Amino acid sequence: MVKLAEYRGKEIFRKYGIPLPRGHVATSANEARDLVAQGKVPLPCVIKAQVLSGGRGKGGAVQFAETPEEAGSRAGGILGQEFKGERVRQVLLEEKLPIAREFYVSLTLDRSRRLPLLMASASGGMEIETVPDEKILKIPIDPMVGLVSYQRREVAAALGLPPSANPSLDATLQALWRIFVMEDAELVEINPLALVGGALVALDSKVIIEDDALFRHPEYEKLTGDLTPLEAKAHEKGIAFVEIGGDIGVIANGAGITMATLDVLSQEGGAPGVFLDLGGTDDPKKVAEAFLLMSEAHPKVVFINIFGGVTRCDTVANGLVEAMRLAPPKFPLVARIRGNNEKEGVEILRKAGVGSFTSLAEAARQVVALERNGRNPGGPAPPSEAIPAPGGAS
Amino acid sequence: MVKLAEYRGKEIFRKYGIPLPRGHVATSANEARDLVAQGKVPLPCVIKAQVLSGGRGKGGAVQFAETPEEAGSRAGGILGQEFKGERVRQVLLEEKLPIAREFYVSLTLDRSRRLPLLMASASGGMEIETVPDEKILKIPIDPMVGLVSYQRREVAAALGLPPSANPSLDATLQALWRIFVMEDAELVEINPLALVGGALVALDSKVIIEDDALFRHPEYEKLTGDLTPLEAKAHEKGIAFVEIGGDIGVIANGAGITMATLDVLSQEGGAPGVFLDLGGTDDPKKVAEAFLLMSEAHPKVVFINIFGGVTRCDTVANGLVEAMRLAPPKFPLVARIRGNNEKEGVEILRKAGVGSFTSLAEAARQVVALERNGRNPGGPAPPSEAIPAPGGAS
Amino acid sequence: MSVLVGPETKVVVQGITGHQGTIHTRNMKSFGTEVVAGVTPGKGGSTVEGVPVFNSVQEAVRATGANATTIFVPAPFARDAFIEAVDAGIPLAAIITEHIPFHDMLSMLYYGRVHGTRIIGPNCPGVATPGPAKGSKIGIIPNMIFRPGRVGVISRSGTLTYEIVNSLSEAGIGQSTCIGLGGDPVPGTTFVEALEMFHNDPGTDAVVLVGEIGGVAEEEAADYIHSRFGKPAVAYIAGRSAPSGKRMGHAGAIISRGRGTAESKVEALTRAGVHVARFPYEIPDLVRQVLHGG
Amino acid sequence: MSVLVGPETKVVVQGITGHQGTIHTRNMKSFGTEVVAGVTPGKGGSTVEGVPVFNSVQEAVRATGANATTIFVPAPFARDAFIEAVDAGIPLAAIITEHIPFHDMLSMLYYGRVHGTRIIGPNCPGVATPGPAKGSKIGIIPNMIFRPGRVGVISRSGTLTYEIVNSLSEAGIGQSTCIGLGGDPVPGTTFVEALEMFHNDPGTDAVVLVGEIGGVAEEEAADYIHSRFGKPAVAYIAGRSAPSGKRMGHAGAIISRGRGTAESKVEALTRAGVHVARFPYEIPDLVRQVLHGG
Repeated sequence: MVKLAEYRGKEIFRKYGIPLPRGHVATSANEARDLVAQGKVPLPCVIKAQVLSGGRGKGGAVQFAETPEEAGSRAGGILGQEFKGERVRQVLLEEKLPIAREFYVSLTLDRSRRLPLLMASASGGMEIETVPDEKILKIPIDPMVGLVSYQRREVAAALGLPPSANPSLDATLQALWRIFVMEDAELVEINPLALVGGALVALDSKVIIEDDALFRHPEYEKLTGDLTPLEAKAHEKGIAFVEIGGDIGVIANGAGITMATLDVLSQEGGAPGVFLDLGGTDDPKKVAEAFLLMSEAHPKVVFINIFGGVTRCDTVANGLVEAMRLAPPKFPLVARIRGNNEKEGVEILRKAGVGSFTSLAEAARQVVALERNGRNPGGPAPPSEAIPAPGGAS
Repeated sequence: MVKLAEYRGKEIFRKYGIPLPRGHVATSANEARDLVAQGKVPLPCVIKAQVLSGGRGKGGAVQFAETPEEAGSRAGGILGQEFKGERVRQVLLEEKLPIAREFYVSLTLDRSRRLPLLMASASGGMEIETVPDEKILKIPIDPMVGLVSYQRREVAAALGLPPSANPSLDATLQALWRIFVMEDAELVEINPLALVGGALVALDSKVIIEDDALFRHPEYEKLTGDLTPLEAKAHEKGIAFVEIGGDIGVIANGAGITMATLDVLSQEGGAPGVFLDLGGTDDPKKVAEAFLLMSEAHPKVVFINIFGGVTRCDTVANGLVEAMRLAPPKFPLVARIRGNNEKEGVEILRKAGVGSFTSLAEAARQVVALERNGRNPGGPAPPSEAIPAPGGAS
Repeated sequence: MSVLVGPETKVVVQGITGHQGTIHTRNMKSFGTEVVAGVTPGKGGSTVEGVPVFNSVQEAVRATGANATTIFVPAPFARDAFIEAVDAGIPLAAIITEHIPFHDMLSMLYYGRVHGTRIIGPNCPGVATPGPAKGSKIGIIPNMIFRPGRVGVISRSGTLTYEIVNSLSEAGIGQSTCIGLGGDPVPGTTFVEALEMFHNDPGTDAVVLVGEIGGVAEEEAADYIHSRFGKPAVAYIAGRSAPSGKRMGHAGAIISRGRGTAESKVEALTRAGVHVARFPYEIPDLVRQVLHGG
Repeated sequence: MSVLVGPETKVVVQGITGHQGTIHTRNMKSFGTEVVAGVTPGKGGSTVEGVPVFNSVQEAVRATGANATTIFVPAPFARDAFIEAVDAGIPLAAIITEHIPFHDMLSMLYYGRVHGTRIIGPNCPGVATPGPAKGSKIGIIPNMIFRPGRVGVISRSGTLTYEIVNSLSEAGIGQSTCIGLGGDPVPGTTFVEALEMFHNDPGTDAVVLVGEIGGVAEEEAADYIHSRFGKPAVAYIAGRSAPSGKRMGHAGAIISRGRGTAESKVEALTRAGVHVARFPYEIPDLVRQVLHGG
């Protein structure tokens, strides 16, 4: 998902006509001071760290200034700092407006109804997750027709807006809808949407663009900020990789089978730590790459649980054998390779000294036993010896 | 309907990304010469009168030039001339391109299917009305979904386009669709759409915006060019008025009743000449205005045929009486006022010395008889005497 | 019996506080129509002609069980008003408003189809079912022209329909239901759809079609009548002597490229076995003939 | 008996000349499926795996009478490929393609509904009905896992479904039809819709639901089962021990705000009388129990 920083979201807001406070981005204290001194940002002003995490207000990432010098020093105090692990490279300076009230509005996808959902609340300025459900107006929107006037009137009523602000609300909601559709957004949120002198102004922006639609929007780049270094490396190679801290590495194919493997290992008392989802690959090289990535996570034991549908077992087996040849693994390996070309795959692994289980429960028990061995000071046994021949399949 | 001149349609084309020849508009010979001399319009160039009527090529309204001087003199020769009754105030100068082939594409409304209709033909460059139906590809388009790729491929096949031109065609058709929707067009036509060096270029434009959607498009003004002076005057006052040349003036309400009146009068041997459709007015002033407009057309006899539904007969009667007071008519008047508040309306007319028929056929016969009298050298009889008491109503 | 509206119809009037909305609320009520609610945003809580006014159609439907709407709101807001009615679950909408952009109508047509709401109009006089005791009407067709009976009327025209219905009534021929389709380029209901309703209505013995030049709706009606319509039909086409290419008041009445001419319509209908009147006042006699073989 | 696909199903493959299209055409054919046509624009006239290739779906339908499609075309072109299939009159589409923008899916869903074309997927393995003689399949579910029988399978997962169907077959429990819904945020067919099909299928005695964390589709399925479903059901929910907030491969597997958790799904299903397996390999026994009271 592509989550845009506040100022980038506001650039989109401006393009679609949503009223904003006057403001500019600065990347240095001097620049911040000059912007204010030159009158490009009116005083008093707000200085906001341009980071993607929420809770900036409490975290000191939002400051105020009354003079150009103060704006410069406050900006300097924020820039370069880390906020929830993210380095602050830009600040947004904006005029501080006399706010009468703060509202919440957003558009997102309602998966249950399979329709866009407009949400609005008179309780603006706080995380919407903390607002009680009955204080949030939710209106499903027909994607082919968009927002219509009675829905906008419902929002006005829910917000308790003065009638003078209605044209402003109508324009804002229509812009929100156009952004949602035209920019392929997963979420467009204005929180707070402030009432300032009878009209509405967007004080913050939250815009998330859908990954799958990026082919239509080359101007947005995919976000990898939340990932661990290894996850980011996997991400670059197009491999789904998740680290959660545990001993067992799991290589599976598909989200469902990955989760089911995790469920079984946990039930058997294991501590899965790394998941690597091969998806529907047909490419032995990709399997080898995945295996080498897994090695870098230093698991105590690795469980390969593959059911071949699109993926062929022999492809996976060839990739594994190739990877083991390039970098002999320092951990024991348990395999369960079933499905498409199962016989061929099992045979390839067998020739490379790796046995394959048929039963998931048995395989999982073996993995957990090896994990416990791995915790012993004796260190991991070599794979060819550590892996017993699988029990008889039915 | 708002029919845009070629250069205005092309401004829209440019905005939506349809490739055009390089060109500029000029309003004088000097300006035309300078545009070419300064290289803003490459040579050789085409000079086209910006008038709304078709058939410019045959009519001398399209010329060519090889030098700036020639461009200036050709432009000067066209500017200020009349073309099919329309004064030429602008010419469009455009580079003359090496055209390989000429196609036709358009989007319009298919009233029968109640869907937008994409039309395309390999026989470009001539009026589409003259192209045989089997040489025109017609594709109905879902208005909620728009053009999709297989439809664009069908067009490419029908035009026999080289594959290299496909991206150009796709972009052009998508732009055509966006113009149709975003600009509320009744018609968007490119004829000819020329193949020039493997890509498509729009050599002409025809864009008609729907009158009823003008509230969304204040940039377009309503066209009154085709109207007679009286029609234009009526148009300004919001009265539908049609002059076709004949003796009888008809004031009716609604298109259907107007046409039916015409049908009956023609059948009885009359020559209706002016129609004035009051529509659903409730305003006696508008009725009076309409009547005065009718007087200006100098009919030999006027037939007022009203069936009051939304319109009330007493409103119409009051308006008529007021108009007759302001400007006593120089023609006999036959009335048939029925429906809503009929009794009151008939009574008001009766008091003003105008009788009212119940039967349409009888009224029409009386109108035609008076038309024939009016042709006699004796001149029109005064209305109060000319109009007999109506026959008994059923 | 009747189609579309009847004693069970409970009408909401959108735009009730406007001039036309108020007048026609009164007229609908005096026709016998159950006008149960009006809607004008911001005017909720007031009453018009004794009818309670609500801020939204949904409120009106919840409070009154309205199951049909008559839309009088101005053209720029008509699309949204219709969608509001659909979202409130109303299955039938007569849209009186004229000058609605056809692009708006295309999306209204889609929305009505997906959600099962039938549109009559726009730019139409609506639908009326006269009753021996009380009638039911959505729209603006004048009350006094009707007589209850067994002839269905379908028309693209407004005032001409009144004229014709009136002449039927004066000739003693009553009507089951009269449907005014409106003359816009994209009508919510076509001749064919209206004919299907009368085909299925045991209370209708014959149908009168009032068409006009322009478009091909009458030709399509002829095809339907020929292949599937099981009742006698009489038609009148206005504009036989209309000047070619001149607009006669609305877009439906323009002839282009030889299609949609009076000749082609008359010929298609005649071939389908429809009795086509040359003049509106011939209609009562023709109806009498098809009903009684007279 | 079965749902969605069977011996009468004639399949067209959109994107047949691509790598996956070719492989799975072969697989579908060897399952017994009547793959009658392929479509790749510009490749018309060739054959793939003995199947004639056409330039458009309409040509393919006209030539072969195809009544189902399997769509392998890349995400940016999938929406248009689907609309082409709908316009060609195809009533059933399995969309295998992953990474289709949900905004595209919203309009595809509309288009399918208006024109009566059911979507399975996107990002799904498709639908398979094993047969004693020959089976029928649209999509990519592996052939060798099936055994004909009377248990319906509905799943949001891909490979896990194969695993589970395989375990059913190994335990001697055959399947009527297996439907892979796909894990995308906007699926063309939901659990509830698939359950309705099995509810009406005389060839299905019980149903296995394979769900996963995220979304509320399983909770809605529970409501439906509780109120209307007339057959025994067994379920498995993957992700009980998944780390909160971490994506497990696709958008369907993210937990947000305490809704869509494994707990809420298991609880809802259990309350609806569904037997919920803790692990996939418990499913065959549970199915045996609900079928035979064992």
